[in-house]
Amino acid sequence: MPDTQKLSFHVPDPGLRPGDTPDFSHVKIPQAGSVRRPEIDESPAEMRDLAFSIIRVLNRNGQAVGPWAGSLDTERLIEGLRHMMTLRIFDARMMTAQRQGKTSFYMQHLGEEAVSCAFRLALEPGDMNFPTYRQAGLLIASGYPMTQMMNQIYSNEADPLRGRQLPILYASQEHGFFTVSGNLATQFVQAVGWAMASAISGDSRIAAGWIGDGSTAENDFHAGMVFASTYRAPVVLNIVNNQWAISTFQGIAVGEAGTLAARGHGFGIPALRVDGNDYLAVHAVAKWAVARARRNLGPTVIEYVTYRAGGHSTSDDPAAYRPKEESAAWPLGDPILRLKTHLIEIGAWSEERHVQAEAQIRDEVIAAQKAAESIGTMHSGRQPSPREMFEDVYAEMPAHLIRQRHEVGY
Amino acid sequence: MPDTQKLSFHVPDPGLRPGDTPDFSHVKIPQAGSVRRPEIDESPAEMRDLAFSIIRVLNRNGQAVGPWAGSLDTERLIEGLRHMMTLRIFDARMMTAQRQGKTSFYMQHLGEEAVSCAFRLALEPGDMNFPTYRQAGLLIASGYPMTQMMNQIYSNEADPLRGRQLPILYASQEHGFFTVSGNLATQFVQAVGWAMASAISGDSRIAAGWIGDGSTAENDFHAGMVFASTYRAPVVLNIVNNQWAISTFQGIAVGEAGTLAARGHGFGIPALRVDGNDYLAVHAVAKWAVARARRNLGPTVIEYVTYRAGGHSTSDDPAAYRPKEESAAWPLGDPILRLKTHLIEIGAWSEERHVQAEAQIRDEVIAAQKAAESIGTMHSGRQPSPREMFEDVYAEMPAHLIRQRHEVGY
Amino acid sequence: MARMTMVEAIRDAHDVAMARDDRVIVFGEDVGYFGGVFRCTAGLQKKYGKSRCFDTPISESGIVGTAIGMAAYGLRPCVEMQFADYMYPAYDQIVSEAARLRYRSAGEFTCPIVVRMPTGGGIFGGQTHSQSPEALFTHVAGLKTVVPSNPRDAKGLLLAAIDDPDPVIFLEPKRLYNGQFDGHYDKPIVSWKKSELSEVDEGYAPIPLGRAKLRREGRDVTILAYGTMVHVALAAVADSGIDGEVIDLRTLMPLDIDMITASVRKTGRCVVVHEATLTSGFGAELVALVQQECFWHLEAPVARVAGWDTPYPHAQEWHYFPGPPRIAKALQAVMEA
Amino acid sequence: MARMTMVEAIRDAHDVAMARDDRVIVFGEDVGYFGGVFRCTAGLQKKYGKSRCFDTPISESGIVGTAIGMAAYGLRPCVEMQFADYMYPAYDQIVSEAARLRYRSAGEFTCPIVVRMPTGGGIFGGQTHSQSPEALFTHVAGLKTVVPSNPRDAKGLLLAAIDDPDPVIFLEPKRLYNGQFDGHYDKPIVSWKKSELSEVDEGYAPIPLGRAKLRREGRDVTILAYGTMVHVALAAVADSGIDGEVIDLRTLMPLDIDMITASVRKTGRCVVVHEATLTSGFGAELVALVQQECFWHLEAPVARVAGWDTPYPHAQEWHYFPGPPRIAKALQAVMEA
Ligand SMILES: Cc1ncc(C[n+]2csc(CCOP(=O)(O)OP(=O)(O)O)c2C)c(N)n1
Ligand SMILES: Cc1ncc(C[n+]2csc(CCOP(=O)(O)OP(=O)(O)O)c2C)c(N)n1
Ligand SMILES: [Mg+2]
Ligand SMILES: [Mg+2]
Repeated sequence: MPDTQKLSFHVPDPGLRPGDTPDFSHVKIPQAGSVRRPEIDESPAEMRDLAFSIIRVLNRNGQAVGPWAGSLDTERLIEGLRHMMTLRIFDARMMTAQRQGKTSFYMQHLGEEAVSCAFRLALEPGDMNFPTYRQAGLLIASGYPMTQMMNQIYSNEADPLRGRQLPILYASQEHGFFTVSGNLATQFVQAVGWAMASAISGDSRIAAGWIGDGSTAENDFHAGMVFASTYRAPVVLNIVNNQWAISTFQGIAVGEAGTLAARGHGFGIPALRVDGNDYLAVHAVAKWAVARARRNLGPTVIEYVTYRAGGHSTSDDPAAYRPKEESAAWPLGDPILRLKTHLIEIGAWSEERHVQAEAQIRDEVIAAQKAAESIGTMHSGRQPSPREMFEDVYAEMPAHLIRQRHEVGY
Repeated sequence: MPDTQKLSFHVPDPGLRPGDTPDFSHVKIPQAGSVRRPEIDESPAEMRDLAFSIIRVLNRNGQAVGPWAGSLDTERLIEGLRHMMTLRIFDARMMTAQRQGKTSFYMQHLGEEAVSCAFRLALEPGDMNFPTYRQAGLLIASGYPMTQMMNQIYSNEADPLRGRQLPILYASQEHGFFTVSGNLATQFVQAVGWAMASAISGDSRIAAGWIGDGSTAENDFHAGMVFASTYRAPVVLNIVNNQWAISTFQGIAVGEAGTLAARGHGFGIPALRVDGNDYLAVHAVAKWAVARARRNLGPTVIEYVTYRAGGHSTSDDPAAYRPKEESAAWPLGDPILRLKTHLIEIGAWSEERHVQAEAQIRDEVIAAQKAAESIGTMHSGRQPSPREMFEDVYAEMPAHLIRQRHEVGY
Repeated sequence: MARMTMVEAIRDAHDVAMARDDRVIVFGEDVGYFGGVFRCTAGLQKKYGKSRCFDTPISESGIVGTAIGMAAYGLRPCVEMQFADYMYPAYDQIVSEAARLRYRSAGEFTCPIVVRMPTGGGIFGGQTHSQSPEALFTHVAGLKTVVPSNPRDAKGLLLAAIDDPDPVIFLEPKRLYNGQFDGHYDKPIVSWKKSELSEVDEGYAPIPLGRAKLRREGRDVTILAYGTMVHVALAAVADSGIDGEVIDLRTLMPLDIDMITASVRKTGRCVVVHEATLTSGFGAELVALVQQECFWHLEAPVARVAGWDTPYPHAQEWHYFPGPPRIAKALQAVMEA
Repeated sequence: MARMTMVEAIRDAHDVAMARDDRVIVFGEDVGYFGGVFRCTAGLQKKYGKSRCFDTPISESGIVGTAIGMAAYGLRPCVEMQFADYMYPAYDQIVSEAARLRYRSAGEFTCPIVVRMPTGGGIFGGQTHSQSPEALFTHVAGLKTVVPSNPRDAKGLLLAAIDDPDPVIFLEPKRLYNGQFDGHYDKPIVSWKKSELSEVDEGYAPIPLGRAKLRREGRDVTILAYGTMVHVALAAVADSGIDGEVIDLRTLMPLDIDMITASVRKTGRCVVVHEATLTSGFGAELVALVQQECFWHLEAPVARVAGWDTPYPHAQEWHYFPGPPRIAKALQAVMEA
């Protein structure tokens, strides 16, 4: 019998829009320390629960609690705090630089600093990240010179990418930072390929793939999962769920389906969900997954639950599509504040030292910026030669490109 | 500390190759009747178990048992048996016809007849299938004329597709059979789009997407899952796991990850696994999923566990990559034999009637074949005009195609 | 008659199409609530509801794939790729499916969809926000390819594209969205409202696909262009003082070969202009056709001015862009040949 | 020196490359245990192990995407698309990633991969086993595109492609895999072993990319062809009695424009031949270049003979295929112009 009921069309909706009062009561947040820590060789089928919870270490009082605590010593934590502070100040200055017309475009990490900064410390030299545009913390935390980053952002004469690439789409073989693509998700499966290559070569280096919540909808997310699963590639597959993809909330990518981490289950890949604003939790989970990969136990999916506190990019104003105060209402707090509180709580830090550190870092960033600007910015100073436009299309310039280069007069 | 252990590369392997003795002891087969039947509005999170088992109705003795039994009356079952027998005889004749040079290519359903034949009976007129090349049972079971199918296979003058399309890539709006693509997986997301359109239009018709085990690795599988999940589209997403994709066993697509059905979980889509060689089970599960879609409860994933008993196509010889006797060792048996046994068991059928039916169906198929061959085959008789080559590129033929057509002399 | 920017005209075309035909459905990334990153669909969700204008997951293949299914159902989806540079994941669905649905099913199923996408450079978007992939569509039988150069055409052609029974690729030069642009990037931006080309017919007024438009009569040389390059070509003509005849192709497939042929036979010279990379660009096809149809009238080789055969660079944008000086130089060369 | 079919020559090239360079890795759908549906990789898994030659999931994007990652690591992946018609899901990875890796990272990362794929018709494969998508690659800066026409070249060019520091698209005319074919489809198949072109140099003997090969000297007209069409063009020359000069381009990008120019300047006439659809095919680029470089030497418009602007049909295959009669007709027309 046909059921003659009419179908209706469902479109997920964040519910709250500009003017509404933000409300995150639907986000279930387990207590810090409450989620178990499996052995790294535990079978994926035995740890499905971890995709539906949130691993957290720092509690409200700034104490590190539970089985995931203790992956870093105090010195490293202070270092981590400085990385995050550096990234935030760097971002703020570059946002301003963009408004001043010194570059065409910028994307910041506001609220998400812990994810890339803490992850980086879990890697070894030689490991390779395949990042999106929102993981500059990987560079900061690995000591990549800020002036180089700014040279790239300004597309000036010293830009290591010779002015060819959009700002912030950095690349550094040495710092384990694969050339960032403007096309979403393509890097996710490339990371798997790199990891496969390492395994094929009997190497011990591993790879990390990165993707945003919105970008998990892209097809290459699937390709990455399939190949990682089939060949048990030594790769950590990072999903940064910052709740927003430009103007669309994560429900458009996730449906009302549970979690992005759970996508790992269909591939037999263990999947962990972690408080992305908890530096300690991010590091502990990353370390676990990295060890698993390095022990030849295969891929791990990690979903970082965080919040994009700023606009998508300098071209975006979130006031057009979400409540203004939503960012402040985000229940997982601010990663810098939380780590700072923890360090103070354990007596390793103080408000004064924080203020001092902030001033010092600001000076460092400003110095870097001055150095970069003394070379040039987008529209002033020394810029890369138009000749650069024709280089690196191929290893050797073919005749037709030489002719074209001559036409421009170089 | 870097763990200096060397990585090694893992490639899944079927283990058994030509010359080895087939062994399916790793395939866990639950008893018929043992898997529960949830309410159609049960929450997907509550029925994850169903993706890791196999729903079966017919037991070894040919009895229909358990909560999924009883979805069809005896008359319909006999009809179903005839559909499967028709498909098998049709296939056998076309395989021969291909060897005789009457067509360029053919793909058969040997061993998988239950899947498409039983599924079709769960649909209503107006519903739309987006099939692969291995669901001709959908046409047979909906009364599409066999002569038309053969005209298409022979690319003769009466070919409804005017000789343009590879054999067996049928298309029939009226019979709810979307034009089959040569490109794998593209139809999976199109099915979701059709279902979305039905919901947008306040219609009551639903769609069914089809895909093979190997093809689930394609990117558009993901696109289909994402859109079905986000918009809760009224669609049944069918995965036919016949263990092989040309020469690669299902482990290459699935990894050692559990089941293909479980891929639904990451999308909050309920996923059922069913004995694809059990006509009753296939129908019962299909009916459940169709009802769910029609009640606006959204998509369902169904994985049919079956076995490709023949070669991939007429261009393929499986003796090159799998043990010869593997097909006979397949533990879920033959769908026709199993339904026949059941019908005999319940006293609705007999060996004599079976032999009779077989003879009668063979006559029907032969008559259809004669009718088609009286028009023409691939290389003899009446063929479509070369003029047809230029039609239907666009609704209206543009000037440059008219010029090109004139050049051919038509 | 109202004066509109190109964005407004595109929005208006959507609005008119949706109002007159329930089957018209609009979707894409950020297209629903927000109204598109270039605002081309702003207001549509509010007016027509979430069932007819909605946001999608970031999956170009999913967008085009579902649109194809919807078209097969009987709807008329008009979808947006956020940038043409991001259409590649959908390329399989466009080429293997949309383009061949009618052909392979002998008309049992058809695919009346429109795939809109912003193209071209001029916004310092670098290699992934600047591409002009028209040649990747014109090579594919079964597709129509449209490139408007002004608000008036954008509206009329989009209406025709939505009505069209076949899949239409609708390329929108993003540099023209919010203002006129003639390639003199160092001059201040000129509002569309100052141009007659921003006078958009009210209501339903489609402009048929397949007809080019003469933008400037001239006797010396025919210039074939489309999109942004029409204006750049006009500027080059003005700058060079050469009496160029500028044809705005508007539709690349089907192509208005008659207007092209008549013009080149008259002028005896031809320069083809586009922003996409030179090699295997659509300009190659135009040259091939022109030399075939007008060989005995040609007094000089047909010249091409196009993007260099490199990815679109970021900082060197204006060295890459085939601006008025490069076109003027080519005009000169053709005149002197 | 051994006589080989094209399949054997390709297999041999793989073998030689894998033996001399550990970094060479071969994979694709059905490529491992079975050795490929056309058998081009048969025996490699057995010889080099599952880590260096393996089967993949059916995901063209995954195949090319992982190959890119492997190349960035330092390996030299040589992958197979089962048919060129199925490369579209990988097109984004090829165009947006492989082609631009070196450029966008200023050489920090490079992409020495080879993507092999069988192209062309002649096996009644219908619209999804017959395509020739070379123009979709030649338009993309950063890619090299190679099309061998015989076993000898197939081996040498594949070795060079694998060595190449940049991504190479390697198109294999499937109609030539197992025997010679000159377009006379009604004549019996001629074994490769009867042709000198099947004499393949032993061991490591790469043939540099970017050099065309003169297949037949002639005075009347230059014929530009590649892949299967080289042989069809030669047959057309024989059939027509016109003294055609046949150039086998071998590499479309970079193109041996010097040989082309010299020949056309000599003959004054040119016919361009390919199997892909006419409009925006690579032939358009060739015509554009020829008329640019040889305008004052041309005594007739450059003609194109190509596949019709339709999908590749199944039953009408030989009406679609640009066989010797159509080429001969074009030669005649060009001579009479
Ligand atoms: C293939 C492709 N499609 C669309 C875009 C445009 N785009 C750039 S960023 C973005 C949103 C990504 O959201 P998410 O993955 O959540 O990352 P986030 O920005 O939140 O870090 C979109 C749609 C693109 N860059 N590439
Ligand atoms: C995009 C694409 N890639 C590759 C192929 C070649 N191909 C045709 S069928 C097939 C195997 C499909 O296996 P599966 O999905 O398991 O379906 P089955 O044949 O078992 O029914 C392959 C690789 C194709 N048709 N399309
Ligand atoms: Mg996000
Ligand atoms: Mg299969």
